[in-house]
Amino acid sequence: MAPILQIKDLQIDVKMDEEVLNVVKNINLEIGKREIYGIVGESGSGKSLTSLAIMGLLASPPLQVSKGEIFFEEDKDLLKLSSRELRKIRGNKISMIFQEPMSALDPLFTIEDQLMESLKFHTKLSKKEMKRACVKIIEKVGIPRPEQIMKEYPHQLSGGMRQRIMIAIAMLCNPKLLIADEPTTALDVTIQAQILDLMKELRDDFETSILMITHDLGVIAETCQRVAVMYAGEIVEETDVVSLFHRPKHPYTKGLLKSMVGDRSDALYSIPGKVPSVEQMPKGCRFVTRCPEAMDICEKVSPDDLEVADNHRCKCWLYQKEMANHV
Amino acid sequence: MFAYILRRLLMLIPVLFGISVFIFLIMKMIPGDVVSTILGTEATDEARSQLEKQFGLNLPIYQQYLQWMGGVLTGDFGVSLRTGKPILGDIISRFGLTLELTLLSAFISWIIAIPLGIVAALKRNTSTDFGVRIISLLGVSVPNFALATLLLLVLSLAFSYYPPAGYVSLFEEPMKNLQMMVLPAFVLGTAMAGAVMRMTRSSILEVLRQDFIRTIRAKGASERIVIFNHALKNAMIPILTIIGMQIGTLLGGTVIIEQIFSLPGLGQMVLTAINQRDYPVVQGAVLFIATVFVLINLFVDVLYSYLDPRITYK
Amino acid sequence: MSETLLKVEALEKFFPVKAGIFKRTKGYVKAVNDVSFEVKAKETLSLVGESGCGKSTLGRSILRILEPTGGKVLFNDKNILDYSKQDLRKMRRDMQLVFQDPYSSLNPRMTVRELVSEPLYTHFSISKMEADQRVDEILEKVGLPLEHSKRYPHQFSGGQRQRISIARALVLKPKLVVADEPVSALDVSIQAQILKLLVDLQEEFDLTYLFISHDLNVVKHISDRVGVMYLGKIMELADTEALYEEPLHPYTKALLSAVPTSDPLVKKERIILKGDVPSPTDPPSGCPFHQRCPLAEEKCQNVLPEFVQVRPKHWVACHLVEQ
Amino acid sequence: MKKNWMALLMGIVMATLLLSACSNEGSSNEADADGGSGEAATEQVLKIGNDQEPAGLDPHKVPAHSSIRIYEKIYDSLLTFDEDMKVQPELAEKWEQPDETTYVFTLREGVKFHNGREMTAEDVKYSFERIMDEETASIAKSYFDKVESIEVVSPTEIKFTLSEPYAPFLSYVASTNAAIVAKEVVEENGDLNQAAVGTGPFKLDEWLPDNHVKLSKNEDYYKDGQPKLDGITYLTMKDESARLAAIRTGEVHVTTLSSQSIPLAEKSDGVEIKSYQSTEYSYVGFNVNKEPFNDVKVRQAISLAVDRKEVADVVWKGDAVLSGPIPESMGQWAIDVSQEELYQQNIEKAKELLAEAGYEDGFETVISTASTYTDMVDTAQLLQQQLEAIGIKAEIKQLEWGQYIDTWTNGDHDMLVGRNSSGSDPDRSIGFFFSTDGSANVWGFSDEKIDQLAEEGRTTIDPEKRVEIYNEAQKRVIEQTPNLFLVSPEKFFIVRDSVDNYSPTANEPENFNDVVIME
Amino acid sequence: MKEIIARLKKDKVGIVGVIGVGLVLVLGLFGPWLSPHDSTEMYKEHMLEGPSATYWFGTDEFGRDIFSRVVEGARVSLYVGLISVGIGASLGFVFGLIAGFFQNWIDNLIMRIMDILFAFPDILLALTIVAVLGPNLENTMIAIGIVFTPVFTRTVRAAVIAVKEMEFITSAKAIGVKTHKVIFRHVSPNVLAPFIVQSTLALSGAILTEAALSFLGLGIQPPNPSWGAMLNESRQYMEIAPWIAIFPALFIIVTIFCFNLLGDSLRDLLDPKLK
Repeated sequence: MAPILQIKDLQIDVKMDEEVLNVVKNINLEIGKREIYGIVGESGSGKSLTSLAIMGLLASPPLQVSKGEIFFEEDKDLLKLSSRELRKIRGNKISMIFQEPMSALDPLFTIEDQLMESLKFHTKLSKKEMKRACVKIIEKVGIPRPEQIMKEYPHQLSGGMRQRIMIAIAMLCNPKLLIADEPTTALDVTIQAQILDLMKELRDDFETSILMITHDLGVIAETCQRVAVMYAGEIVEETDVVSLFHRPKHPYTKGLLKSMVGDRSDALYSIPGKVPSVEQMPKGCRFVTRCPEAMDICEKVSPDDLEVADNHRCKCWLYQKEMANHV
Repeated sequence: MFAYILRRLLMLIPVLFGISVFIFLIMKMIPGDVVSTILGTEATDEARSQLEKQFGLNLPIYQQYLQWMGGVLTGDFGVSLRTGKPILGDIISRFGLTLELTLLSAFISWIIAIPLGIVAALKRNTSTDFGVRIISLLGVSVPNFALATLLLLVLSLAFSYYPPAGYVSLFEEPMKNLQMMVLPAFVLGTAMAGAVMRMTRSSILEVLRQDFIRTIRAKGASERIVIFNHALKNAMIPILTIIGMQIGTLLGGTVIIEQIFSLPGLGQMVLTAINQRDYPVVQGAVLFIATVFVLINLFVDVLYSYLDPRITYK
Repeated sequence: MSETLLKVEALEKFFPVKAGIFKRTKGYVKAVNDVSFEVKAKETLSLVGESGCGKSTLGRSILRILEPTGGKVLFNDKNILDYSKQDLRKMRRDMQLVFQDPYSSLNPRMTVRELVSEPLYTHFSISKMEADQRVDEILEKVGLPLEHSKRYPHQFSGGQRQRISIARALVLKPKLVVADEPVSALDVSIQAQILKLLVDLQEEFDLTYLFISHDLNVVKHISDRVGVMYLGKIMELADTEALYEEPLHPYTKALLSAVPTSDPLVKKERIILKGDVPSPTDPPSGCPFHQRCPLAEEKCQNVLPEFVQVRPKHWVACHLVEQ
Repeated sequence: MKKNWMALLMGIVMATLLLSACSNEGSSNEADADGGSGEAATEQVLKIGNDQEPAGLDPHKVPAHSSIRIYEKIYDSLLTFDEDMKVQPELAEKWEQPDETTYVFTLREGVKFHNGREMTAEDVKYSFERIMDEETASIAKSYFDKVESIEVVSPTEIKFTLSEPYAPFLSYVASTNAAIVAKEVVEENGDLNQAAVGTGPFKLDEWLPDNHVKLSKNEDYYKDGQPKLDGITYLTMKDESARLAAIRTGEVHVTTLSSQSIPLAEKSDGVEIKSYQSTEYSYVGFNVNKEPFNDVKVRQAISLAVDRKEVADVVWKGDAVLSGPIPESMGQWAIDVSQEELYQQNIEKAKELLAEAGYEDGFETVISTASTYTDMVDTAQLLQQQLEAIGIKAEIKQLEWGQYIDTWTNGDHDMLVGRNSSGSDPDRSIGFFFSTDGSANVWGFSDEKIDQLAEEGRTTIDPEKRVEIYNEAQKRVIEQTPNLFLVSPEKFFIVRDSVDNYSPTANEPENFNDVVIME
Repeated sequence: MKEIIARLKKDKVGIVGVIGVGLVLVLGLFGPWLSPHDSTEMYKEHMLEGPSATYWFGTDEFGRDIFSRVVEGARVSLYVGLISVGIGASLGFVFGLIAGFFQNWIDNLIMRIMDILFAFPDILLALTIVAVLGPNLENTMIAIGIVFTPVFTRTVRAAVIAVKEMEFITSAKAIGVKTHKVIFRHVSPNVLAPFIVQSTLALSGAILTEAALSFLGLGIQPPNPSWGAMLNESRQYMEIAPWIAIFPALFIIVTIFCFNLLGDSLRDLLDPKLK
C-alpha cells in the first residue's frame, strides 16, 4: 500500500548570526494509511522540528529546510508547494495538535469561532452547515452538550477538554494525516488514557494516519505500529513497535528502555551525560559521548542508516563492523 | 462585574478625598494669594481684608475646606473668584474641548502607531524595523511646544495658513472645529505615537510567539488572518493600557498645546487659575480631572474584560 | 524504621473564595481536607495524585510555608503549628523542601556557591572557610563539579539545577525532606539520574522523604509506602507493593490501569474514567470520587467514607471495601 | 491585501491634510483681497488677537490692563483725557469749581445705558458711592478718600464736596475705574463681572474665558456716527507665535507683539506696525530696609553702573526711551532724564560709591522677576551682566506671577525687576509709589522731602505750580533712587492694511470708534 | 552582566544608543572644558549672529555663544534628568518593594497615595509643586521626581508581585531566611530589570518635562541654560535666527532618541522571554 507521507533525507538548519548549524539531519520515514507512527526522543532531539517541517510551519528565519523532500499522498512534495497551496492542505488534509492545550487555543475567541474558522478556510459550507459539522465533531470527540461548549472560551475548559477541542479542530476537515505533537504530555494519566483512547477510535472511524510525537515510550507502546527513535536531530533506529521494545538495536534505544523508571527492574538506570548542544555536535556519531559501547570509529565518522533486520533500520557502527574496519 | 465596578467606584472615594485634601493644602501652600493677584499694585490693606472676608479666606483652614467640600458634595463647585462664573459649568464646557483634543490626538497616534508597530514587528530587526522605530521615536523626542511653534510658523509662512481663531465646539460648527483641532491633535498625537508603536511592536512579537498562533497557522490560516484577526486582538490589551494611561495624562497635560493654539481647554483653565490663585477653580478642576482619570482607568479595565474573556472581575 | 518522625493529624488547608463588593468570603477551596498519616524515620512515603488533588498544598502546609487552617503537624512529637515564627525558623533546619521546577526555584542572580551556602549562613554563625568547605562537600555529594560553583543557575541544564536544589536542601543535613515533584520537569534519562541521587543520599544521610508526585512509575520505584490523593483527601495508603499489586480503592485501580505499559505486547485491562476531576470549590457530597466511580452506589453519593485500616498497614476510604 | 490596508490609511491621513489645506486656500484668498480696493467690507467686526485673558470686567474692581482695555469700551466716565493728558469732558458736558473743594458737573443729556435707560445724576452718585463703599473693595476707593459728600442738584447736575483741596481729583474722575454704572444691573447681578451695562460705544455680548470676548456696537452711543464698527471680537491668543501667525495670515485684524517680533511683522505683507509711547516704565525696586540697599550710595552706584541704553537696545530692540518716575508719554509732567547725572554710566564712580558704602568688593544679591514677562526676564539677565562690572554678583530668581505679586507686596526681595504704569496723574507716579504712606510704597522707602513735595502736589490746584513741584519731586526721587528707573518702552499694534482710521495714542491706545474695515 | 554586554554587542541599535548616551554624558561631564566661551557671557556686538568660526552654533539675542550654552545645557539637562529620575526611582523602588512584598494595608495605603499622585495631571502636579517650593533647578528636580514616583512604584510593585510568585522565594522562606533578607537578597535584585528599563525611559521623560516647565517659565533660572529653556527662549527667534532653536532642539532629540534606543534594547536584553 502506498504511504500517505514519505520523508526523504530531510535536513533542517538553523542560522545563528553568521554561522549555519545543523539541527535535524537524514530523516527518512514512511507513514502508511491508517497507521499510527511514533517518533520518540528527548527534548531537543528534533522531533518537533520534523513535524513542523511537514506542516511548513518552521519559524523561518532562523530555521530552514536545507535539503530533502516530503511527499504527501505520493506525488506532492510539500516543500515545493507555494505557501498558498500549502495553506490549502494545512488544517485540511494534514492537521496537527500540540502539547499545551492551555496555550494552543486563542484565548479571546469562543470554541465555536475557532472551530468555524477552520471550516471557513477549507469549505464552502453555509453557516448553518458549518455549525452542524462543528456540533457533530464535538460529539465525536466525546464532549457532552456540544451547543453549550461551543459558546465557551478556552479558559473555561479543563485541560482534557481543551485537548479534545484541539482534536476536534484537527479532525473537522477529515484529514488524511494527523500530526500529534506530545498530545498528552501536559495531561494527567487518567485523562491521557482517555485521549489516547479517543485518538485510536478516531483513526478507525476517519481512516486517518497519525504521526505521534512523544518522549514517552509508554505512549508509543500503547498506540503505535511503527516507531522512529530520534537522538540529537537524527533517526537512530526505526522499526515496528514490538521489535523496538523487545529487540532494540541502538545503544541509545536500549538505554532509553532501561531508564523507563519503575516498571521493569528495580535498579535505576540512567544514560550518563546529556544531549550535546547544537554548537557542540560531535563529528562522528552524535551519541558517542554517552554511548557505553563507543568505539574509536564512532568519534570520527558518522555511521550510516542501515537495515539491520527485516524492516528494522539502525544507525550504529555496532552493526556495520566490517565497514568500520574498512574505514 | 457589576460588583467589581461598584467596588472600584467605592475605592474612588478615599482617592478623591485624598486628592481634594492634597490640592486644597497645596493651594494654600503656594506663596501668593488671590487677593494680591486681583489687586496687584493697587492693593491697600483695607481692600485686602475686605476681599479676604468676601472670599471666606479669613476663616480657619479646616472650615474653608469643609465649606468647599460641602459644596462639592452637593454638586456646587462654587464660583470663580476672578470671573464670578459658576465653576462646574465652566469645567464641563471646557472639558468637552480637552476631551475632544485628547481623543483626536489619541486617534491620530493610533493610525500612525499601530500599523507601524505591526510592520516593525513583522519585519523585526530589518532595516524597515529600525526605520519605523526611528520615525516613531522622533515624535516623542521633540518637545511639544517646539513642534507646535514650528508648525504654526511654517504653515503661516509657506501656506499662509492659520487655523480659524475663536474656538467653536464640534456641535456648533463641525468643520471649523475640526480645522482648529487637527494641528494640535497632530502635535500631541506624534508625541504619543512612539510609545504606542513600541508597545504594539513588542506585544505583537509577544503574541506571535504564543502557541495558539501556531495552531491557527496549522489550520491553514493566511498571515493576514493570523495578524489581524488574532495577533492584533491579543496584542490589544497591553496597547490599551498604554493608551488608557496616555488619555489620562493628556486630560490634564494639554496645557501647553492649548495655550499655543489658543484653545480654551481645561488645562488653560487650571493654569490661569493657578496663576491667579483662583482656589476654587483649581481645586474643582483638579478634582474633576482626577475623577475622569480614575473613571477612564476603570473604563479601560472593564474594556479588558470585554476584549479578554479570561479577565473576569468579581 | 519504626520511630515516627512526622505525624499529620486531621490537617486542613482551606483557601477562602472572595466575591462581592466588599470581597467577603463566599466559600472555600478545600485544597487539603482532613488528612492524617504518619511518616517513620528514614522511610520514603509518597503521595500521588492528579493535578489539583492538593498534594503540593499538603506538602507545603506540613512545612508551614502555607499556614494550615486546621489540624496538627507533629514533628518529633511536637506540634509545629504552635511554634512561634522564631522557633519555626530554627526548625526549618530539620525540614527541607525540594521543588519541582528547577528553573524558577533558584534565584537567577546568585551563584551556585551563594545559593548553597545561604542556608548555612542563615542558621549558623559560621566562618566563610567552614561554609565553603561544607558547600564543597555537598556539591561533591550531589555530583556537581566544584569548578562550576561560581556559575549562575541559567548556565546549567535542568538536571544539574535540580542537583543544586538538592544540595541547597541537604547542606543543612535535615531530617525530613519534602520533595515536591522533583523529577517531573526533567527528561526521562535525566529523571533516573536524579532519582538515583535521591536514593543514594537518603542512605548516606539517613533522610526521611515525603515524596510528592503524579507519576506512578517514579513513585513505585522509590517509595516504601504510597498514599493516593483525590480532591484534597487521601483515598488509599499502603506499602508500595500492596498498593500496586492489590489496590483496593476504585480510584487507585483506575489510576494504575491508566499508566501506559512499557511493553506493546501486554494488553492491559483499561478502566477509562468518565469526565474530569470536579472543582475543589464545590466538591461533591459523599465520597468525592463517586461521580466518576464505575462502581458507585447510592451510599457513596451521600455518606463520606471513613479512612480506615482494612488490612495490616493498608488504609482505604471507600464504602465498597470490606474490612 | 496588506498594501490595500496601508493605502486606506494613507488615504485617511491625506484627506485630513487636504482638509486643512483647502481651508487654508480659503483664508489666504481672503487675506490677499485685504489690501485691494477701497470699499468697506460687509462684515464690520474687528478681530483682535488678545495676548491676555481679562481678569474680570467690573470697572470698579479690576485694575488689570487686560480688563481695562475691554471695559473701557463698555463704560464711560464723567471726564476723559486728551493727547496731552489734560482732562476733557465726556459724560459730563462741563464742570465748574466754585471753590477749592467743590466741583459741580453738568451731565450730557440723552445719554442712554445699554439697557435703554437714560443716565442721570443719580447713577453718577450711585457709581461713586459704590466705589467709596468699603464692601465693594474697589481699587479706586483711595482716589476719592477726600470726597466728603456727593449731592444730586438736578437730574443733570451733581456736586462733589471735598474735605480739602485735592489736585488729582479731576484726573481720577477721568479714570476708567471711575466709570458710571447702572444701579439696577449691579443689584441684579451682585457685581459687574458677568453683566456689563454702561454707556460706552460697545456693548458686551459674550465673554467665554480663554476663548473670546465679543462686543457689539452701541447704536445709541451719544457721539453721532460712532462707532463705525458693528462689533469687536477679542480672541484670546496667549502665545506670541500664534498671534504672529494669525496676523500674518489675516486671521485677526489687530494684535500686539513684543519688540522681538516686530522686525518679523514688518517684513510681512499686508500689515502695518503702529506704535505709541506707553505710559509704562521698567524699573528695579530695591528693598531699602535691607542691607546693602538701605544705603543710598549703593543704590546710586547701581544707577551709575547700569547702561540704560543697552536695556533699550537689547530688551526692547531700541524701541524704548529713558525714563524717570514719570515717563515721557506723560507730556507736561515728565522731565528730561537723559541729562541726569545718575543716568550717565560711570563704572569708576560707581565703584567709588560702593567703596564709600563699604562694599569695595561688591556683594552678592538676588534679582527677582516675573517669568510671565520675557522683557522682565531679559532685563534681569542684562542687569546681572552689567552689575558684574562693579563686583555685584546677582542671581536671578524667576517667579511665577502670583508669587511675584506676593513678593512685591511683602517686600520679600533684594532687587525686583518690574514694570509700572504711571497712571494719569503725577500724584500716582510720586505720592502713590514713593511717599511714606503711599499705598504702593512696598519698598519701605521714606524721605521727608518727597513726602512734603507729594503733599504739595496733591493740594496745589494751579497746574503750572504743580509742574514745578513734580519736577523737583522727580529729581529728588531719582537722586534717592528707591527704584532704579530704566526705560519706557514703545508699544506696538500690528494692524492689517484693511483696518482704516486707527491711530493709537498713549492716553487711548485702543480707540476703535472711527475704525472701518475695508475690503 | 557579561552576558548582557556580550548580547548588547550584537544589538546594533543598542550600540547606537549606548554611544549616543555616552557622548552626551561626556558632553555633560567635560562640557566646561570643551566650550570655547563662557555660557553666560554676552558678546553684545555679536547679537543674533549665525554660526561662524568663533561662534560655532551662532549667538543668541544677548550675543551669548550657543555652542557653549548647548554644552552647558547638556550638563543641566542631564543633571535634571539623573537627579529627578534618581528621586522618583528610589522613592518608587522602596515604595514598590514594600507594597508588592507585603500586599496588606501598607500596600493599600501606598498604592492609594500613588493613585492620588497618579491621577494628578503630570504637568499640573509639577507646576504646583514648583509653585509651592519656589522655582529653581533643585525644586524642579524634586517636582519631576515626585511626578515620576507613582510610575516607578507601580512598575516595581508589579515586578515584585511577579517575583514573589517564583519558587525561589518560597525556597528562601523554606530555608528560614529572614524576611528582610528575602526582600534584599532575593526580591530586589530580580526586579531590577524592569526598573532599569523604566529608568532609562524616564530619563528622557524628565528632560522633556523640564523643557515643558521651562515653557511655563519654571525650571532653570536664567541666564543658565538648559536645553528646554534655550528652546523655549528661542521660539521668538525661530524665524530670524533659526540656529538658536535648531541646536538645542537637535541635542534634545538626539539625547532622548539615544536614551529610548538604549531603553528599548535593555528591555529586549533583560526580558527573559526573549532569551
